[in-house]
Amino acid sequence: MGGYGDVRMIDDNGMRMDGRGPGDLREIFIETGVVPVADGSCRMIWGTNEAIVSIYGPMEAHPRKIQRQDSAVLAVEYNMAPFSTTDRMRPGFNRRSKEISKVTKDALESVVLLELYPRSKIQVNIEIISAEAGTRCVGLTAASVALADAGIPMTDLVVSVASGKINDIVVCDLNKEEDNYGEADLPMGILPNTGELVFLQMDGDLSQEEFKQAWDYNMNAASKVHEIMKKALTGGDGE
Amino acid sequence: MGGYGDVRMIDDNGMRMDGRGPGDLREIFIETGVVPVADGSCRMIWGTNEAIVSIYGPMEAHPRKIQRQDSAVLAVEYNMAPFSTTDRMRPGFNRRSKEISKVTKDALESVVLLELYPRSKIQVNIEIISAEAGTRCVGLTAASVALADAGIPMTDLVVSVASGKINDIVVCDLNKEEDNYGEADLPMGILPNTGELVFLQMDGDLSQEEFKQAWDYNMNAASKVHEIMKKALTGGDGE
Amino acid sequence: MGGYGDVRMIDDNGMRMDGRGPGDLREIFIETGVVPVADGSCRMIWGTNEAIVSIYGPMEAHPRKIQRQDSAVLAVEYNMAPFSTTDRMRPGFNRRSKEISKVTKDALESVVLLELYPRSKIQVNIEIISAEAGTRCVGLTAASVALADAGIPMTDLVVSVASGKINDIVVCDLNKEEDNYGEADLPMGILPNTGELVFLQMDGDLSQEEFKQAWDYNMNAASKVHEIMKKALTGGDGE
Amino acid sequence: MSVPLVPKLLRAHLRELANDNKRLDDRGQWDSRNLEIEHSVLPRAEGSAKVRIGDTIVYAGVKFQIMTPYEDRPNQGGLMCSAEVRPLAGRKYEPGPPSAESIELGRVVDRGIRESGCIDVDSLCIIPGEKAWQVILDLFAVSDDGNLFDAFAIAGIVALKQAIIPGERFGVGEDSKLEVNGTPLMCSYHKVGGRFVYDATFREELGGDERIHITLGDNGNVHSLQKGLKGIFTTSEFEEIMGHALDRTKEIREIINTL
Amino acid sequence: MSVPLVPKLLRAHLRELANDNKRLDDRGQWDSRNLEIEHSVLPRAEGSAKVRIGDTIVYAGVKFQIMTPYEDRPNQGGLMCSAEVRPLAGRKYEPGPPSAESIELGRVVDRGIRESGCIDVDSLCIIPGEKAWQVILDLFAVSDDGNLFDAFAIAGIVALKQAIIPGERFGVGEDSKLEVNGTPLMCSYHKVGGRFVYDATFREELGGDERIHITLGDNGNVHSLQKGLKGIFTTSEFEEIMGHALDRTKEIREIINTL
Amino acid sequence: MSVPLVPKLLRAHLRELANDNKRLDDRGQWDSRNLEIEHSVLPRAEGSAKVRIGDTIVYAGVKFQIMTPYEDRPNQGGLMCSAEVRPLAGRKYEPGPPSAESIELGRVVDRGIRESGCIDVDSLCIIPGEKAWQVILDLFAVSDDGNLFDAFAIAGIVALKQAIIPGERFGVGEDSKLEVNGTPLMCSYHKVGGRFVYDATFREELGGDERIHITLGDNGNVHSLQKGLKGIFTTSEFEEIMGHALDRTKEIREIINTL
Repeated sequence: MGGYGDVRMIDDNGMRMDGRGPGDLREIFIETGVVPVADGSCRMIWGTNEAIVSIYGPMEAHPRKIQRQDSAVLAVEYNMAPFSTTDRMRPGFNRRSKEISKVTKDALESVVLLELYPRSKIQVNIEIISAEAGTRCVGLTAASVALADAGIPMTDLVVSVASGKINDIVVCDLNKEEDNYGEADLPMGILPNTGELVFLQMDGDLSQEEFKQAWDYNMNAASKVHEIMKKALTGGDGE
Repeated sequence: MGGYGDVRMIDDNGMRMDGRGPGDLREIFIETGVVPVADGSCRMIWGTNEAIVSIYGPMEAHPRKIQRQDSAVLAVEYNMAPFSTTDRMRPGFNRRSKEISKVTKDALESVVLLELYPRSKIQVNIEIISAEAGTRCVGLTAASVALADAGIPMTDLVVSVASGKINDIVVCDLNKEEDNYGEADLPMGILPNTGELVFLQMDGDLSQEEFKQAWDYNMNAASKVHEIMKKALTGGDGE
Repeated sequence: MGGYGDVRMIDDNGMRMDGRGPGDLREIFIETGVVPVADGSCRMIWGTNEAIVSIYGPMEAHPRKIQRQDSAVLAVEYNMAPFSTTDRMRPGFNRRSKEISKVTKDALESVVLLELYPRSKIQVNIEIISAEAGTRCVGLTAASVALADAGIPMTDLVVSVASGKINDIVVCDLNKEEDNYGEADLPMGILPNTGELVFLQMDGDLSQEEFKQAWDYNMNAASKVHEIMKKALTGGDGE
Repeated sequence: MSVPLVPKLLRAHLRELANDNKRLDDRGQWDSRNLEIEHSVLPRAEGSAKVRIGDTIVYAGVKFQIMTPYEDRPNQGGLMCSAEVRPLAGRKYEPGPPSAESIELGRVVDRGIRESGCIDVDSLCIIPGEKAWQVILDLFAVSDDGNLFDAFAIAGIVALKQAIIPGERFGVGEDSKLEVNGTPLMCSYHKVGGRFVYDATFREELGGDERIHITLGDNGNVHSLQKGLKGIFTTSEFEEIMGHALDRTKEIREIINTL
Repeated sequence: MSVPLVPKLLRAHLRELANDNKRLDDRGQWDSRNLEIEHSVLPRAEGSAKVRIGDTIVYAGVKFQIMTPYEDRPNQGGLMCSAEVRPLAGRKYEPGPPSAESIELGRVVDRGIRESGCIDVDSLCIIPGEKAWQVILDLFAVSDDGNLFDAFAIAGIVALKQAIIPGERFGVGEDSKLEVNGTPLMCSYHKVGGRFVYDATFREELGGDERIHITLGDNGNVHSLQKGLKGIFTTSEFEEIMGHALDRTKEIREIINTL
Repeated sequence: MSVPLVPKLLRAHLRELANDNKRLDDRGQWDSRNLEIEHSVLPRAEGSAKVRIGDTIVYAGVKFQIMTPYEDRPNQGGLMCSAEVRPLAGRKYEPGPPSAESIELGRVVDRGIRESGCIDVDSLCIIPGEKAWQVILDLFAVSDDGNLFDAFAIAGIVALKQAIIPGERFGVGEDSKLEVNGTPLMCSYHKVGGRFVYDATFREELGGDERIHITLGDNGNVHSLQKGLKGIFTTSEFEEIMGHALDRTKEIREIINTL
């Protein structure tokens, strides 16, 4: 969180530099079946973010010691491609990617019916091809679409959106420039049918009131993203 | 071994800068049971050294391929905490720690009755929280106390002490400043009941006569440390 | 490939700086049995290159998961000793060595009768003790001699030689100085009894005509090297 | 009291207890274990603390290094926070590269402190563009009986508040106190037997579901959140937790401020 | 068509097909699958391309960094080529350090481009001995249905030919086009059922033997060769392959030059 | 003679032999195997040696690099000693990161040479605070039939004594001989069948207990000791070993000094 309060990112009418209102989302496009050799896949464009997700499985889990007798194991790899960022991202071990892989796995395990596939493994690969702000939300949302595309039973899809704060004003779905001057970031993973949560992170500085506003923006935005996800899964490409 | 002979660390009466005579030890304090979740543990303060040791086991050794059919395996991890030294010690792989872990394991395996626990594992974790000179001696001595605290049968405790040379004079138990100007270091691991050895290292420059003097200092010092160890194990804290 | 065309490496009579003609090889010496503890071994000197190869096996392959039910596995380690090069070669992981290990393994697997030894492993260790140009050829050739020395059945030996281009002239078996100014390198692995290939690499710039010339030089040179190999395996040292 | 060791039975046992609104150690849902805080305990560290919560024991140590400021921030020093959970602290920890769990642990504690802005990185500059202080906070677990997150967060901020910048040793001026503006504190909640509890023990963690970590600043502002592990929760569950965290961080802050 | 999954049966099946001069997907021995090339597809890369050959899909992205020239080559920048095949692209790929297979893949594609001399490293010098551009070509697999080598080689040269040196962003002059002199291209051949075929699918690779990779320049010159995997081949087999590669690289080069 | 391969039987067999004061290869308790020393054997090294003790064969090679002296020692160069035991030397060695055994091996040989002070690091300074020579001694095992420690120690000091500092190649003056003051030498003893023997073979190591390594200087001063592996020994056992080492290092030193 940079927090340089002297750059004006929102005008007097509450409009943002890219023309969005405080609660508006960037443009979103979803496409399934983009990795022909996978059991399920999804490509999601969200602003200038682009993620590709492939699913392999359920398949035999090996080596044996990772098998669970009463459920499948879910493995999640979140990674940013070297050309996804302005300065090249060096391949290899990265603590941030490791943490995002883990919390994404924690979120997806909360909805996938793992107990249907004892001793097997479901592999979820999230690759960020182009990064703006909010790649973890794009990755998690796209992963739940890809799992649905692979026909893996889930209690619900997961919609992940983030809100934040710039110039002391709470807004939804920060783009890259807003994020550079942003003062907080609250990404959430929401089950659209119940409003329950499976994913939550936050950093920065939010008063309790600002926090509630950001929470509400996310809840509202989740419904909109959910519509696009359903469209992508049931017919033409979502947009 | 620095070997800068021009700094006087011992006065004309054979007294050292911290007031000790040539054969005297620094102050020692031992406490057991300091890691509540472990099967045995020990905290040892020796001068400004401080080590904490925890023991886990005997427990099932896994993976299976490390099991021995006719005895337990002993695993030893010696490590210096990042804040244990004047310049921060970077965490991670370190050849010195690896070697000390190995020779400590070699020493402890010589006294622990491993054959009583086939197919199991005893884990010994030595953490140096604060380092002066002589951390390997503190670690090995504290480890044998912690093993006793865990009720692991041994033929004897191991007392580890070092003597060295400064200003061409052999002295026992070098402190940090002495070590900086020291010309030799002879750490030994002694079984107090028999005077036998299970650990021996040395580097620097000692004539055969100096070497015998250092050896004798260590043998004498071992008895004194042994008393403190016994006290810590059989009642009040040792000191 | 350096490609500095302004240094003259070949005189007007087609003679090279070390006195060789375009198709001539450097001096070669082969000796077997140089690693007494191994099941087979070979030392090969080729110009200023020197390689030592040891063979262990066929022996039980472990861990079990690397075993193949219907054949042996062949493991190849190609490595350059730290003192083998003008600037010291740092030990440890190295992409070039990894690739050469792999293509050498691919070549040897093509001739070793692996199916005779199900579930077992044959370990081939190639160490370059002194490096001039062409270490991968020396390593592969020496490895096939060492396998024969170990009594491992093969359909044929493998002879590996390279030709290249300097000052726009195609020549056989570049030495180090020629290689520094060389414009291409074509190493091949040839079965001397049939003229078939099991190994092929090339980099640089060769016209189709130059390429054919280099290919032919290698084929001719292979027969000469083969004679030395046979001598080393059937009696006195080859030279 | 005999506690089942098999996770499945442990889970069932914890659910039964929860139905009677009980916990394994007879605490109430929102009660903390005994909390002890000591400072200046590590002779080689420039600031240090030891925190004990029940049978969970941790150290924090602060060290300083000289760094070259990043090109785009020539007037700033840095803060680095590293958490190591080594085999010392429990039989489940193994040596080797950090697990995903311990990476998460370190990063969540780091964010809570960093994002509160309590360390003013501008104040760490020595010569703009050339030299600045890097503050390194090392968190070290001695005994893990659950809730390492809160123990680390408390030990970390206490160690920082005690820290002396070793100007003399590095030949850049006199020793001086590290400026720390505020006392960010974390409260962690685990879902055990179907409902969230505060300050879970190791066994409650073992037989529980998701956990939520909240870091709040002096004025109750939110600086860091994290949900970990498999599990689903509702907005109202979260609001209840947040309410408790607002109270509890105040209590702990008072203890720290009177050390 | 049902294809056996067990490698041994698959090998036998492929041999039968080969005896009838057929392939799994009814292509002829020297036919390519459908080839699609797009460029400028990655918003954050300074040059990029996407290549699809049948169900094999890859990206290539070019990034630039400022490097200090090597002491013995003060007037030269550098070219680095890196190939990652991550779990995304197929169920056989695992995360972790690169396998021998992916190291070979990256190095073979790298050598084809490097040895052709199409990137003039002297032109990358900014200040002799002090600053030069390093061109980094990252090859990235999305879906591996065989013949990643050719897909990477095509995507790589197309991305380079589109690349803009970001002088402004690095404060060293204006943006400018990266000079690329020539279009080196690779053709790969796998021995399947006893004879070489062009552009093998994943299943043909699985049930096949050795492979040969040939990189040719604009004038038909050879820049790189590689034989991989267990297998024996003859000079005349190689000559037949080389003949095909001379024709096919011309065809692909024409497609690229009219993009 | 048939030697049991199972460690337990081998141990029993070695004990029986020891009771008759015999060894597997009919040597006496304090006898060495045949020792051969060659120097200047590695064309690319600035100093080198090959040592053969029975069927144990090793090389040592010396290389030089230019280093920046450490801030607190501006007038000193450095000595680095690295021991690699790669799969070449025996079926028990595996590629990959160094094992605890080979780390110990390298460090013990290193300490013997370093602590004797035979390399005067002050003499390696080129420009105080800026440039100094780093001497790198690489120890390399070809065949391990036991007692690599002594073989490495002998090869190491012989290679150093032959080494030429390559001033010309690095553009810092003329080539010159590396100054080496003294010939530190190691003797190693293994407890086999209950008593210590000198220069154990691989099989004696396999069926034996602890080992002790002693490095002595020209005047009989002790420079390095190490006890390795599980086992207990007495002061009088050690004194007997030390007595032998004093004699044996003198013998080997004479051989080296007449090379």
